[in-house]
Amino acid sequence: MASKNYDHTIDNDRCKGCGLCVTVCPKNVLEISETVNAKGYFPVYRARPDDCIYCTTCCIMCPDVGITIEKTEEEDAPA
Amino acid sequence: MASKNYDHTIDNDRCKGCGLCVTVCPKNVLEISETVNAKGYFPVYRARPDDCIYCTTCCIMCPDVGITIEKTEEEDAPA
Amino acid sequence: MAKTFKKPEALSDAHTHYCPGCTHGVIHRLVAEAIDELGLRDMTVGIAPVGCAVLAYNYFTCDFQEAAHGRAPAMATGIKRVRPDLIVFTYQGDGDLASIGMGEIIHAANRGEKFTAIFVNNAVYGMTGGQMAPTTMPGQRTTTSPAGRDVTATGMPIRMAELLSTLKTPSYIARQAVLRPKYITKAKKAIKKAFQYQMENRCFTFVEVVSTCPTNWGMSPLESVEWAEKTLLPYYPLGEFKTPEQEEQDAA
Amino acid sequence: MAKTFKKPEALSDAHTHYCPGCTHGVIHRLVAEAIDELGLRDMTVGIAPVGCAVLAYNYFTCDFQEAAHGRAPAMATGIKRVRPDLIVFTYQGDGDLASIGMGEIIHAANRGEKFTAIFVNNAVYGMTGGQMAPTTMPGQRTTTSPAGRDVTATGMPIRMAELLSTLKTPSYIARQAVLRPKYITKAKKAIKKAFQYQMENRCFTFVEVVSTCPTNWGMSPLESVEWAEKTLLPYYPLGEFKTPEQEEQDAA
Amino acid sequence: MQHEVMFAGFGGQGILSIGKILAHAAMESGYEVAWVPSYGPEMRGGTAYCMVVISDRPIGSPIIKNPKHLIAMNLPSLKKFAPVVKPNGVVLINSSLAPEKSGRDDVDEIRVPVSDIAKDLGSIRAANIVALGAFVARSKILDFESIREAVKEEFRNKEKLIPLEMEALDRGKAEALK
Amino acid sequence: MQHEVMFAGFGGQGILSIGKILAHAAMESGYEVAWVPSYGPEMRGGTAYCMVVISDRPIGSPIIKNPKHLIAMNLPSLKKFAPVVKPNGVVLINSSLAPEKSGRDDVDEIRVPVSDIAKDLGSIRAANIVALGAFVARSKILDFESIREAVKEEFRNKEKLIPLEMEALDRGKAEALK
Amino acid sequence: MGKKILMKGNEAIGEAAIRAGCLNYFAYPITPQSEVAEYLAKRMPEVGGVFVQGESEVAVGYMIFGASGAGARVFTTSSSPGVSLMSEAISYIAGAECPAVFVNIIRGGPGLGGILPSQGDYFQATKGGGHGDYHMLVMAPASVQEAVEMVMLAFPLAEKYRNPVMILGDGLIGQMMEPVEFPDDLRTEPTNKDSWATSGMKSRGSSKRNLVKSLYLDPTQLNDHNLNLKSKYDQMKAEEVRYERYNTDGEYKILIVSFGTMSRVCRTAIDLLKEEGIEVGMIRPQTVFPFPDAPIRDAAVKESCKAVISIEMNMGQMVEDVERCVKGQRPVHWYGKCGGDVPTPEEIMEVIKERL
Amino acid sequence: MGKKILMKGNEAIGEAAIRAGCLNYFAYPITPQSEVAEYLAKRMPEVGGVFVQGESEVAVGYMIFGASGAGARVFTTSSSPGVSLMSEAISYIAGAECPAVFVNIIRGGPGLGGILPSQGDYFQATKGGGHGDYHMLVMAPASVQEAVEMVMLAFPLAEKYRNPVMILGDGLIGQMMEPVEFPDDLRTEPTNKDSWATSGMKSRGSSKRNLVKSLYLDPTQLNDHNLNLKSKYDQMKAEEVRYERYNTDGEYKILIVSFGTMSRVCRTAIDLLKEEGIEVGMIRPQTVFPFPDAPIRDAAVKESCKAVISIEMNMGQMVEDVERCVKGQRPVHWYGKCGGDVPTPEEIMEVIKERL
Ligand SMILES: Cc1ncc(C[n+]2csc(CCOP(=O)(O)OP(=O)(O)O)c2C)c(N)n1
Ligand SMILES: Cc1ncc(C[n+]2csc(CCOP(=O)(O)OP(=O)(O)O)c2C)c(N)n1
Ligand code: SF4
Ligand code: SF4
Ligand code: SF4
Ligand code: SF4
Repeated sequence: MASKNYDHTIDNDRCKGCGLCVTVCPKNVLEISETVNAKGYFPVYRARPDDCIYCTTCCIMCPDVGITIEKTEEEDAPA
Repeated sequence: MASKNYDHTIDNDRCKGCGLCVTVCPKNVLEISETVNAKGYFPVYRARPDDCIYCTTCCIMCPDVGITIEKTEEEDAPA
Repeated sequence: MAKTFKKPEALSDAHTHYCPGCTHGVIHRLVAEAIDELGLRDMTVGIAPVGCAVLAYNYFTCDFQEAAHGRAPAMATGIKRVRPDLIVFTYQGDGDLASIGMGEIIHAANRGEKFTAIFVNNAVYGMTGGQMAPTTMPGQRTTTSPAGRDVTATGMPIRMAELLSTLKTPSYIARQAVLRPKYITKAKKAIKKAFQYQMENRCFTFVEVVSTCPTNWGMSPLESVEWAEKTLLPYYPLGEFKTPEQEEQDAA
Repeated sequence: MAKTFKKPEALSDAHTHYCPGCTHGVIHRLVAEAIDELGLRDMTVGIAPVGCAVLAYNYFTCDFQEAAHGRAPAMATGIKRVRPDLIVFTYQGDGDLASIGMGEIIHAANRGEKFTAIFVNNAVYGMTGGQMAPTTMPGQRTTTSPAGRDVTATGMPIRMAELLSTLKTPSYIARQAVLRPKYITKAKKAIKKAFQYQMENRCFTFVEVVSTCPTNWGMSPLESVEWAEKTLLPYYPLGEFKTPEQEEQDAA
Repeated sequence: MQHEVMFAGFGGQGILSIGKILAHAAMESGYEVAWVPSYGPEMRGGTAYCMVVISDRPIGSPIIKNPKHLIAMNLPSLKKFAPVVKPNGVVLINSSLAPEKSGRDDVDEIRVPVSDIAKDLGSIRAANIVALGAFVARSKILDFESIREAVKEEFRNKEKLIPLEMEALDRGKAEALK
Repeated sequence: MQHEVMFAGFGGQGILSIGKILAHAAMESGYEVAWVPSYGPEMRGGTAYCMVVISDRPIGSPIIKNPKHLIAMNLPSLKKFAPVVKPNGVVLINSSLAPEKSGRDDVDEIRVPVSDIAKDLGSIRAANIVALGAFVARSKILDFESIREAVKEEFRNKEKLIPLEMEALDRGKAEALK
Repeated sequence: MGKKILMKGNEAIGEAAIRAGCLNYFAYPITPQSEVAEYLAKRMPEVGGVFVQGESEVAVGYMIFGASGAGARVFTTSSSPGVSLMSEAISYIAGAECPAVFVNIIRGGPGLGGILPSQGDYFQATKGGGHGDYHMLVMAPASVQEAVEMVMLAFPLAEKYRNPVMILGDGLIGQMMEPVEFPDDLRTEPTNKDSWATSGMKSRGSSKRNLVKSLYLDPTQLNDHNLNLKSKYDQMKAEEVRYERYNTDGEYKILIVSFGTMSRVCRTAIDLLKEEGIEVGMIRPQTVFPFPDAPIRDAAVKESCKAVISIEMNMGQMVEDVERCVKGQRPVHWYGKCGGDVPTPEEIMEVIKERL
Repeated sequence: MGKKILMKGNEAIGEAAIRAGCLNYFAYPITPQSEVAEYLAKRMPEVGGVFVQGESEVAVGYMIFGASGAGARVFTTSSSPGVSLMSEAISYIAGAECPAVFVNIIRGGPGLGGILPSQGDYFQATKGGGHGDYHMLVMAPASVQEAVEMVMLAFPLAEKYRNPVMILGDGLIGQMMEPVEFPDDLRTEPTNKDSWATSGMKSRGSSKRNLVKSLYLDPTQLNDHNLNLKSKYDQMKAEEVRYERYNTDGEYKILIVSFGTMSRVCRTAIDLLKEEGIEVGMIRPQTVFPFPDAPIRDAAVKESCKAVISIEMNMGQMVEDVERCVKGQRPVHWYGKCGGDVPTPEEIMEVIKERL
C-alpha cells in the first residue's frame, strides 16, 4: 500500500503531550512516552508505526503542529 | 350634557404653538393664535369652545402638558 | 365620555427646553403618569441620559441621577444591586443607548438587571445638532450623512427591541410610539407594565418609544408625525417582542 | 487515502505558549491554512486580542497589529477603511469580544465592515486565570463564579453568532468547533469561506469557534473535549446562521 | 477703533446669519473681525445671540461683556442686553415684537417694526435683513455698499431671493434715516 | 540575619505552595517574611518560581537578584538560577528531572530524586514536599517542627493527605541528612 | 489588632474593604489585580455583600457612580489600562461629589505594556487622568499591611470629602504575600448621606428629592462649583498630607524621595550605605495627592543635604512635584526604571554615590 | 497664502487637515466640536477621503490606532469627556509609536460640566491622561488662523516622532469665526512608513512582516522601550518648544504666562495697562508639551520683574509647570476661572494691579 512512501514525524520538542492525537488515531498508533522532553512534557511517540495509514487525522487534531507527514518518493502505480 | 361641568384650560405660556393638539381634536375646537407669547411662540386657543366635548385628546397629545381639564361641580344625573 | 386631565405629580411645573412639537415631552408625561398611578414617586430614582433629555431631572420630581453618555444602564445596575428596593428607570436617546451605550444596555439586559429602560428612538442625534444615529433610516439626511444615510457604508438601522429580545435571559421588551393619541395610549400601557414587572422584581424591562425630532428632521411638528408614521413605523414595528412569561421556562 | 501534512507558511516556527491540549493552536492553524490556500499572506493584517492569544502575532508570519482588550473590531475598521485592498482579520476570545468588546463587534458588524472576525468561544477568561465570561455555562464554576454561574444574578450565556445574525446588514455568520477532526474540517471550511467573502469585498464575516481551556476548566485535554461536546455544543449549535445571499435583497 | 455689535433674538430669526454677514462685510472692507455665537442647548427654543467684533488692529479678547451696539429682535433680548450696552452706541429695537423701550437715555435708540416690514415685503424671514440694513445705515459702521455685497454673497446659492433681500436692506436703511 | 530562598520548576509542580508553606512556617516562628511569586503568561506552561525572604528585621526590598538558597525542581530552572545563588547557600536539585550539576563549587549542593521518591510514596504530586523537607533539614533555616505544622495547616482541608505529606517531609529530611 | 496572617496583597485589600464596612464591589478582571475579584467573589456572599463582574471597566466606573450616588459604600480595583477606561467616570464622580474608592495595582505601560510592577501611573493618578479640574486623594502603600490600613482609611476619607480616593499600588503589592493584621477598630459607619444621595425619598423620610449630577450649564454656577471643589482639594492639602521620614534625624548628604515598593528598595540601600558610613535620608510620601510639599522642602534645605533624588519605577513623574516644591534650593535628580525590572538596592547605592 | 476667508474654527480645522494631506477622519459628535465632523462629512467625499462616524470615542480611538498602524495619515476631534474615553487608546498609540493627531476642543468640566470654553484639560493633555510613561506633543492655538497652522504642522510632527500630537483648543476657538488664510505650501507628503507600518508585505514590496504593538512582557525590553520613548520626549523638549513673547522687550513689573483663548484676553489687558503706564510682559506657550521652561525662567528673572502670574481658564494647572521652571526665583501666582465665564480684560487688569 501507499503508506510506505510516506514519512510521519513527531516533533518531540513541539509536543506538549496533550494526548489528543492518541485519542483520534483510527489505528491506535500513538502513545504517550515515559520520558520528559526539554519543556518538561511527556511527548507522544509512534508505538505501532507499522499500523499507520498516514491519514493525517493526528496532524489535524494536534494543536501544536507537532506532527507532519511528507512524501518520501513517487507513489508506485496503484497495486 | 356633562361637558358643562368641565373646565378646559390652555396654559398660554407653556404652549409652544406646535399645533399637534389642533390636528388631533375630533371637534376642531382649537386654532393657533396670531399673537406671540412671552416665549416668542404663537399659542393655541379654543376658537370654538362650545364644540368641546372634553375628551382630553388634546391633553394626551400635548408634549408640554399645556392643556388641563378639571371638573367644576358634581355632574347632574345623566339626562 | 368627558374626562379630566392634569399634570402628574411626578412631573414638576418647569417648562421644558424641548423644541415645539418634540414628543420627548409626551414620553416624560407617560413615565410620570405610570409612577403616579403605581405610587412609586418616593421610591424611584430616574437616570437622565446625555442627549436632549439631559435636563430630564428638572422635569421629574423624584430622585434623579445624571449619567454619562450611554452609561445609564451601568449606573442603574449599580443602584439596583445596592438598593434592590428602589425603583430605577433610565431614559435614553438612540445615540446614547444604541451607539455609545450598546455594550452597557446589552449586558444589563443579559444580566437581567431589574430596572426599566425607556428608549427614545427619534432616528437622529438631537442635542448635538442632528447627526446620524444607528437608528437613522436609509437615505435619511442628517448633518453627518448630508447625502442621506448610505447603507453600503454605514449599514442598516439597528432595531434595539428586536436585538435585545434575542437574548436568552428573561425580560420584557416592547416598542410603542407617541405620534398620535392612539399610539400614546398603548405606549402608556407598555411603560406601566414595565414598571409593574420591576415592582415584582421580575426581569429587565425595556420600552422603545418611536418619537420625533422636528428640529433636526427639518419638518414641522405635524410633518414630523406623518413622516415618522410613514417611514419609521414600517421598519420599527410596534408591539411586545418578549415577555418574561415566554422565557422563564427556557432559562430555568 | 494517505496524505501529506505540513505547517502552513502563514504560521511561524515558534512554539506557542498555549497550555497542553488548548485548541487555540488548532484555530491558529486553520486560519493560517486558509490564508495560504487563498494566497493572501502578503496582503493580510491580523489583529491580536488581549487574551491568551495576545501573542498570536508571534505565531503568524503576516503583518500584525495588537489591539487593546475588546477593541480589535474598531482597529480592523480603521485599517479596512483606509486600506480596503488589505485582508484583515481579528482573532478574539469571548471575554474580549463578548464582554468588553460587545459594542465594537456589534457596530462593526452592523456597519458591514469588510473584515473577518475569528471568535474563540472557550466559555471562560483564559489568560487572566479563569474568570466568568458572558459565554460561561449555567452552573459552570469559574474563579469569579466559585459556586457556579448563577443565572438569576448573571443571566444566561450570550450566543454571539445568533445575536449578530439578527442585524439587518448583510453578513456571513457561522459557528463551528475544533473539538475533534470532524468538526475541525468544517471549521476550516467556514473560516476559508469567510476570507473568500472578504476577498469579494462582500460583507462582514464572523466565525465563532467553540474551543477548550483545559487549564481553567480544570480538566485534562481529553476531558475538556468531551465536556465541551456534551455541555457547550447543545447550547452553542454549529452551522451557518447568516449568509450575505439571504440578506442582500432585504438590505437593498 | 473697535466696534462690538450684539445681535439677539429668538432662535430661527436669522440672528447668527446677519451677524455673519456684517462680519463678512467688515472683513472684505479690510478690518479684523471675530464672530462669536451662542451655542449649546439654548438652541432648543430660547434666545439666540451672537457678537461681532470689528477692529482696525488685531482683536484681543473676542469675549465682550459691554458691546457698543445692540440689535434686539425681540422683547426678552432687549430686556437682557439693553442695560449692558456702552453709552453712545446704537440700540436697534424690533418694535413689531418688542413694544417697550430700552430705558436708556445715553444711547442712540431706534425702533423699527422690522417683522411687519418683512411681512409686507412678502417674507417674514427677511426681518433680520431689514434690521441689518437699518443698523448699518444708522451706525455707519461700514460703507453700505459693502453690506449689499455681503448679502449677495450670503445668498449666492439662493439667487432668486436676492432682489427681496436688497429691498429689505433698503427699507431698513430708509427707516433708520427717517 | 536574612535568608532568601528561590523555588523554581515547571508550572504544576507545586512550586508556589512550598514557598508559601516555608513563608508561613517562618512567620509562625516569629520572623518577618515576604513571598513573591512569578505571575502572568509564564503560567501557561513554562517555568514557575517564587522567592521567599525570611528576616529578623523589617524586609526592605523583597525583590532579590541573588538569593541565598535555591530549590531547582527541573533542569531549565537549575540552569537559569544556579549561577545567581550567593556563595555558601544550599542548592537542592531534583535529580529525577535534572540530571546535571549546578556547576558551582562554592555552594552546598544536594541532589535528591524527589520525583522518584514521591512516585514510590504513591503520589508524584508530593515531590514538592519531599524537596521542602530535604531543603529545610539541610539548610536548618527553620526548626523542622514548624514546617510540619505549616504543612498540616496547608492541607487542613485535605485531612487524609496529611500522613502522606508527613512521610514525604521525612523522606526528604532523611535524604538530605544522608 | 487581630493575629498575624499571611496574605496576598490583593486578597488583603479585598478583606480590608469588608472590614472597613464596604460590602459593595464591582470590578473587571485584569492582571495583576484579578485576585481581588476572585477573593471577593467568594467572600461577599459570606458577608451578605454585593459582587458584580462588570462587562468592562467603563461600565464598572459607572456602576460605582450609580451605587455611590444612591448612598452605598462602594469600591473597585483595576490596573493601568482599566483605570484609563475609568477616567471619564472618575471625572464624573468627582464632579458629582460622590465618595468612592478606586484601587490601581499598576502594571507596566504605556499601552498593553507588561504585567509586572510599575509606578507609571503617578501622573494619571495625581494630575487627573480624566478631563476637567478635579483631584483624587491618592495613597501609595509600601507593604501589604499598609495597603490594608490605607484601604480602611480610604472610605471615611472619601466620605469626608465626597470625593474619589485612590489606592495606588503596584503589581508587587498585589501579588506579594506578607503577614497582615486587621485593625478591627478602624471599621467606620458610613456617614449620613440623606442630604444628597438618591436613596429614595421614602427611605430617608423626606419630601425633598435629591439630585446627583455634574452638569452646570450656567458658567457662573459651573465656576462656583469648581471653586467649591477646589476648596476641598485645598482642605486635603491642609489636613491629609501623610508621609514617612527615614534616617532624616541626623546629617545626610542626599535626600531621597520615593514611594511605594520603590521606597522599600531605597530603605535597604540606605541601610547598606549607612554600614559604609554614608548617610542618606528619605521622605516617603504616603499621600501622593496631596503631596508633602513642605516636609520635602524642609528636608531638602537641611544644611548637610547637597542634592535630592526622586527615585521612581517610571521615567520621571513624581520628580516634577519634587522640583516644584524644592523651588531650586537644591539640585533635584531623577532615577528610575520601569517595566517591572525593579531597581536593586545595589543599583540605588550606585546612583546615590554618583551624586555625592 | 490664499485669500482671506471667514470661517468657523471647527470648519477651518477640518479644512486644514485636508490641506495638510490628511484624508482620513474618524470621530464621534460632541459639542463644541461637532461642526468638524459635519464639515468633513461633506468635504471628505469631495476629496476622495474617508469619513467614519464611530459608535463611541473609545472605538474612534482604536479606529485611529488601526488606520495609523496601517500607515495612513489620520486624525480625530473631540471634546473633554470624549478625550477621557480615548485615553487608553492614546496610551496604546504612544506605546506602539504610531503617528496620529487628536484635537480637543475643551469644554467645562469635570464630568458633564458644561459646553462653554475652558482650559480644564491642561493636565490631561500634558501629563498623560492615560496610563504609563508617555507624552503627546501638545499645541494650543489662540486664534482660528493659528489653529489652522498648528493642525497642518501636527501631521509632520506626529510622523517625525511617531507619536500622537494633540491640538488643545477650547469652545471659543471651535465656535468663533475669524478670517483665515490657508498656507498651501505647508502640505507635506506622508513620510515613508515601510519600516514599521502594517501596510501589507506585497504593497511595500517586502518579505519582512511588520508588527504594531505595545506589549513587552520582558521587563528589560519594556524598560528599553520606555527609554526609547523618553529619548523622543527629550528630543521634543530640545527641538519643538514653541512660544510667543508679548511686550517683554522693555522693563515689566509682572510676567504673565497664559495660553490659547485666555492669552488673547491677557493681551488686551496688557495693552490697556500700557495706556495707564503699567508695563506687563507675557509669555504665551504655543506648545504646552514640551513646555517653554527656559524662556519663562529667563523672562521671570528679569531685574524689573517682581512676580509671575499664570492665568488660565481652569482652577490652576499650568501654574504647576510655571512654578517648576521658575524654581523659586520669583513668587508665582495663579488666577483663573472656569466653566465658560471667560475672564474679561478688566478683570485681568485688577488681578495684575493687586500683584504690583
Ligand atoms: C462621551 C460623550 N460623547 C459625546 C457627547 C456629546 N453628545 C451629547 S448628546 C449626544 C447624542 C444625543 O442624541 P440621542 O442620544 O439620540 O438623544 P436625543 O438628543 O436625540 O434625544 C452626544 C453625541 C457627550 N456629551 N459625551
Ligand atoms: C482594558 C483591559 N481590561 C482587562 C484586561 C485583562 N485581561 C487580559 S485578557 C482578559 C480576558 C481574556 O479572556 P478571553 O477574551 O476569553 O480570551 P482567552 O484568554 O480565554 O483566550 C482580560 C480580562 C486588559 N488587558 N485590559
Ligand atoms: S496518521 Fe493517522 S494513523 Fe498515523 S498516527 Fe496519525 S492518526 Fe494515526
Ligand atoms: S378636549 Fe377634546 S374636544 Fe376639547 S379641545 Fe381637546 S381635543 Fe378638542
Ligand atoms: S432637538 Fe429634537 S429631540 Fe431635541 S428637543 Fe428639539 S426636537 Fe426634541
Ligand atoms: S489558559 Fe486556557 S485558553 Fe489560555 S492557553 Fe491555557 S488552555 Fe488555552
